[in-house]
Amino acid sequence: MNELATLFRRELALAWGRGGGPMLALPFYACIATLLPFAVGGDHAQLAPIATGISWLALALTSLLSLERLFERDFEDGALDLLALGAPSMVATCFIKCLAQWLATGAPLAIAAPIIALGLGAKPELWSLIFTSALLGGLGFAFTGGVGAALAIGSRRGGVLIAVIVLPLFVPPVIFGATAISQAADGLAWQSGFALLGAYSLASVALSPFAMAAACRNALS
Amino acid sequence: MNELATLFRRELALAWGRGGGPMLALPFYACIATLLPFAVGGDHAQLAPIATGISWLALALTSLLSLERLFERDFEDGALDLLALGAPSMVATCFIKCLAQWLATGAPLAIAAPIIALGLGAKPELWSLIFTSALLGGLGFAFTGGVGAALAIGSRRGGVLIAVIVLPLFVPPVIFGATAISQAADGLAWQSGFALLGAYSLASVALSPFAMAAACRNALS
Amino acid sequence: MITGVEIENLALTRGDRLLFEGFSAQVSPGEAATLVGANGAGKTSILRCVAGFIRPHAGEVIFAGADPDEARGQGLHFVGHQDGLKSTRLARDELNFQSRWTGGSAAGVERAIETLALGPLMNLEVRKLSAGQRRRLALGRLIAAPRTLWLLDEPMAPLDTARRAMFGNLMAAHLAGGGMILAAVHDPLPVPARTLEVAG
Amino acid sequence: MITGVEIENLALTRGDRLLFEGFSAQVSPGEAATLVGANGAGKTSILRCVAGFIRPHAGEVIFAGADPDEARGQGLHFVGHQDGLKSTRLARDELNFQSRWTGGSAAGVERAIETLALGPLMNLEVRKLSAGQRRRLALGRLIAAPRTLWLLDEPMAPLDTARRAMFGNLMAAHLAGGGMILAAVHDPLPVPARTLEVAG
Amino acid sequence: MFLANPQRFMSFSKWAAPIFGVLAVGMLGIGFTLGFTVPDDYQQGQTVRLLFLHPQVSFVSMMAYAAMGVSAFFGVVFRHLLADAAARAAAPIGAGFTFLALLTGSFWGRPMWGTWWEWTDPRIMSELVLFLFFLGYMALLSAVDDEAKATRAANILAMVGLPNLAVVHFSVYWWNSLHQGSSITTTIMAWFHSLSGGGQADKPGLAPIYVAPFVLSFFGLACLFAALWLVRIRSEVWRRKAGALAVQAAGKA
Ligand code: HEM
Ligand SMILES: Nc1ncnc2c1ncn2[C@@H]1O[C@H](COP(=O)(O)OP(=O)(O)OP(=O)(O)O)[C@@H](O)[C@H]1O
Ligand SMILES: Nc1ncnc2c1ncn2[C@@H]1O[C@H](COP(=O)(O)OP(=O)(O)OP(=O)(O)O)[C@@H](O)[C@H]1O
Ligand SMILES: [Mg+2]
Ligand SMILES: [Mg+2]
Repeated sequence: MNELATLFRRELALAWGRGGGPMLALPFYACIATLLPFAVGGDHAQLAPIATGISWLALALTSLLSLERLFERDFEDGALDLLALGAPSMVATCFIKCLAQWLATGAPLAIAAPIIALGLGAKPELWSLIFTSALLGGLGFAFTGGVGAALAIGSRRGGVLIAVIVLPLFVPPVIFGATAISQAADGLAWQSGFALLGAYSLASVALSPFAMAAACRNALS
Repeated sequence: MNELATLFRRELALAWGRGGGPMLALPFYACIATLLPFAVGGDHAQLAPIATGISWLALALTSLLSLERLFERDFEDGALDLLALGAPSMVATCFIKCLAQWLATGAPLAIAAPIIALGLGAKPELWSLIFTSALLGGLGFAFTGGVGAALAIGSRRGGVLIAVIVLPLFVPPVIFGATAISQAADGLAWQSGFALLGAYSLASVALSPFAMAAACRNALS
Repeated sequence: MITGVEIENLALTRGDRLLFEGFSAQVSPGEAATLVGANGAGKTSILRCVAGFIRPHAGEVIFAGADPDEARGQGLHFVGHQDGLKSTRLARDELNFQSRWTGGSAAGVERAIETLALGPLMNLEVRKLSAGQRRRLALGRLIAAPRTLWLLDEPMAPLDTARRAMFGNLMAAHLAGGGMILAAVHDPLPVPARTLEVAG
Repeated sequence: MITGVEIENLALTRGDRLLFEGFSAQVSPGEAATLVGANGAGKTSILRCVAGFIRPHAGEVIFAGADPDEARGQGLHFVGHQDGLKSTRLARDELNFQSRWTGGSAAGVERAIETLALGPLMNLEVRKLSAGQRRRLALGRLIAAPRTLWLLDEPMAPLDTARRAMFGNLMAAHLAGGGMILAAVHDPLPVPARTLEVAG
Repeated sequence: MFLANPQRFMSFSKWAAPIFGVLAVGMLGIGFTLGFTVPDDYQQGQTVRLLFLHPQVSFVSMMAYAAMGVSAFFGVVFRHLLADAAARAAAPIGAGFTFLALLTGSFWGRPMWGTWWEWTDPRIMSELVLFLFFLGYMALLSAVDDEAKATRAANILAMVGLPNLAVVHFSVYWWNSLHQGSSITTTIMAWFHSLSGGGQADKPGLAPIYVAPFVLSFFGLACLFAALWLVRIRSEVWRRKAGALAVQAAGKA
């Protein structure tokens, strides 16, 4: 337990260190959300209905980007060897890494999500739903994303390969979350979409550490 | 000259090698373009008018992702030391690297761009304009993106930092390209947007190698 | 607690190629053994196999006094070429993490700083350390977190003469306390050690 | 063509800290010099300064017979800890690239393969090479692309005994042909060399 | 350059910074008081007050970027430490002014154009790009861990962004834009003209009672920027000195 707490602190420090973590993820998130209207042409009537969808997609993409270094770095500099030789099991280690990743980038992004959605023209009363689903979705993104990151270890193609592995895994939470929010925006029942999102995220928290641990051990051999 | 040709071949091989290059960039591009309708709700009436804009944004984001390893890898494994000790100047070296990057990922993406735009519901007769502007825009993305990649060397924050640096540089080509295409879609004159895109890309080809070379030398010191 | 390592009739393959077969060796408490052999013979591979990263093609590695998982999670240190240090963190933070992760205490970390004379490096970022300084930092966890079996891959190469002598003393002390050392080397260790030929 | 290196009164700083000052040295054709000193003294930094990566804080590095840019672009080889090899590419491709980039010909590459006995490695991916095999591959460009000044950072540490002798012969041949060597080492080189103390 | 010498700069800025500060407070005080007491415009109503804030803040944001970019240029080309410090110092202040420009602009846009924000307007866009450059500069500065390297890298980025300044300024002429084309400089020229006895400003653009607060708040904000900038350069210089001393001491220990 003591070891896992040490690891957790270190992972947080690595993510936040030197102006990183949210300090970079947030502007990136803001930038994606900003570029989109340029590309689309910025007609407000067109933009408002898709605002939450876009902020949601931007969230997924940003999670993806920050994920890249979750395992690859540790593999390259030998830290993964060290992690494999600690008392805690590899499964616990992977779990902690993803949890720290979520806390360091997912949570700040969740705070930003409602702000950005409002900026793109979403309805103000949706903010709490946008926030909670971003928080919950971020958990799912961090853990399923971690699987991609672990599988891509040693591939030397990082970002893009992870993206390709992970995007199919991101499809369900993106749909569930977007549905919940758009249902709520239309005054319909959002609970089922939200429940599905929660179920997906929790299931990924429970299952993906095993996949990650196996992928890491495979990369080391 | 001979040296630069060798470098060019090597960069292409590195980009294509191990199932990389377009083989990964293309699916990623396709995935972004696919996820968006889910996020937005998939209503075709909403989607069609913004289709080209989205395919254009996806192109910018994909260029961004593939950029990440352009210099960072070479810095970490010492290849940048070696590149600095060749007979060609660092400016020429950086130029060749970006050119290879464009050929390996920008060009295939340009081929995919019209297909994806059509898939999202753009007008078929636009394909040649979408293709040429993606090709030209990709050139600008590769070179301005290279500046971001070179400046971020040694930062240990890779992707996200590059994105933050590069996004202001990507805003003009995204706007010019999107304007040209949407003007054409509305039957208006697209030439001025397209000309601006071309001017921007060519200017970045001419100027950014100097910034990259300075950034690389700075990283080595 | 590991009370002995026995490598029995080991055969290793890397990427479909058989490196060697029938390699047997034994390390008992208080003993050091060095793996020597040509480049590419398989010294590093043997160390990684003992550490549990590579599965033997044939034969096995048996730890006396501990089951393999326990031995690997609590009984051995592996210091390879890659030292697992994060270049952007402070040397102090990295030493702390590596030591605690492998079971060391705060007192152990202090002891490591003292014994390896790491004090002046502690407030530097890792990437600013020279090759020998990095290695010295990586060796820190051997002292901070007492584990019985040390697996070392060319541990002394980047150290200067004074530091080699210093590390020699540390190895001698480890052996005197019943520890075991298995090291891959090209130059002999400064402690008495059995030589194991790896013929690749 | 470099016909001599003169380091005059050099002072280097790393991250606001003065490493040393007043370091002077000279290497003439046919001569080898080794930089020795404690870990962190600044040996690697001196090599990187001669190679043009680090700007001197004071003093200068003068190449006889070539202006600095020409010397660095065509007259010297630098082989550091980082070998610049791409782990996913074939050894053959990397040797080819490194050699041609530094001015070597196809015949030169063949010569390097022969002299360093690299033949059996050529069709392996670089990441599959052992530490010594990698180093041997990195040293290949010294042979393939003839340049006058060799800057070597602990070149022999990962090599086995036989390969050390082999590389010793190569260095002797390079010196005999009027070449120059400046190397940072902890163990003496197998060729006669002037020793330069770096007191950090 | 007189100020290129750090010692001379320090002794100069010791006096100059407070003087600029006092000037800023004075001119802004008078300018804003005048601005608040002028009668409402018959078209714009209350929002005319933004006339004394938005154009000035926007122009100073560009000045700040120019200051950063030019300092960066001297830092990169001549490796001048003071120029490095000046560039670093300008960034957060400039980002602040740019943010204010965007903010006041969109507050003004609501009543004037009927929208907070217009994606296709070139000046708004290029001003946003200016803001992104400031952010990128600061992100780069904090993400690369060697300070000297970080500064140099960020300075290269600042130079890359310089052409954007021209776009901000001339965008209203190059593209058709919602945004006002009349320039701060013409107003100021007209004002000087009127001071030197010309009486009526010959341009019909700005009603005469608006001119004085318009110009005063501009110079006030410019002095405010100068004062903040000098103070921050001074603290950068001190910080560097302290850091160098600490490292030197650690090296000896
Ligand atoms: C978010 C929206 C806006 C942005 C980003 C913005 C940006 C700028 C910038 C950068 C300048 C300085 C240009 C220069 O001196 O070269 C400026 C000046 C000015 N702006 Fe805005 N502006 C915005 C909205 C508005 C609105 C709504 C109005 C009023 C209708 C307005 C009126 C002016 C005027 C009168 C000037 C001074 C004229 C000049 O120097 O060109 N702006 N603005
Ligand atoms: N991942 C891998 N896939 C295939 N072959 C590999 C792999 N890793 C190592 N090898 C091969 O296995 C052999 C043994 O490598 P190893 O690193 O164990 O050698 P070593 O004895 O430590 O050599 P050195 O003295 O050079 O360090 C080498 O010939 C190498 O080419
Ligand atoms: N980027 C940097 N920033 C600050 N200090 C640095 C940096 N790089 C190296 N140093 C410091 O400079 C000193 C000299 O480093 P250098 O690598 O030249 O030593 P060395 O003589 O090669 O040592 P070794 O024998 O361990 O290889 C070290 O004390 C190191 O901490
Ligand atoms: Mg080995
Ligand atoms: Mg060294």
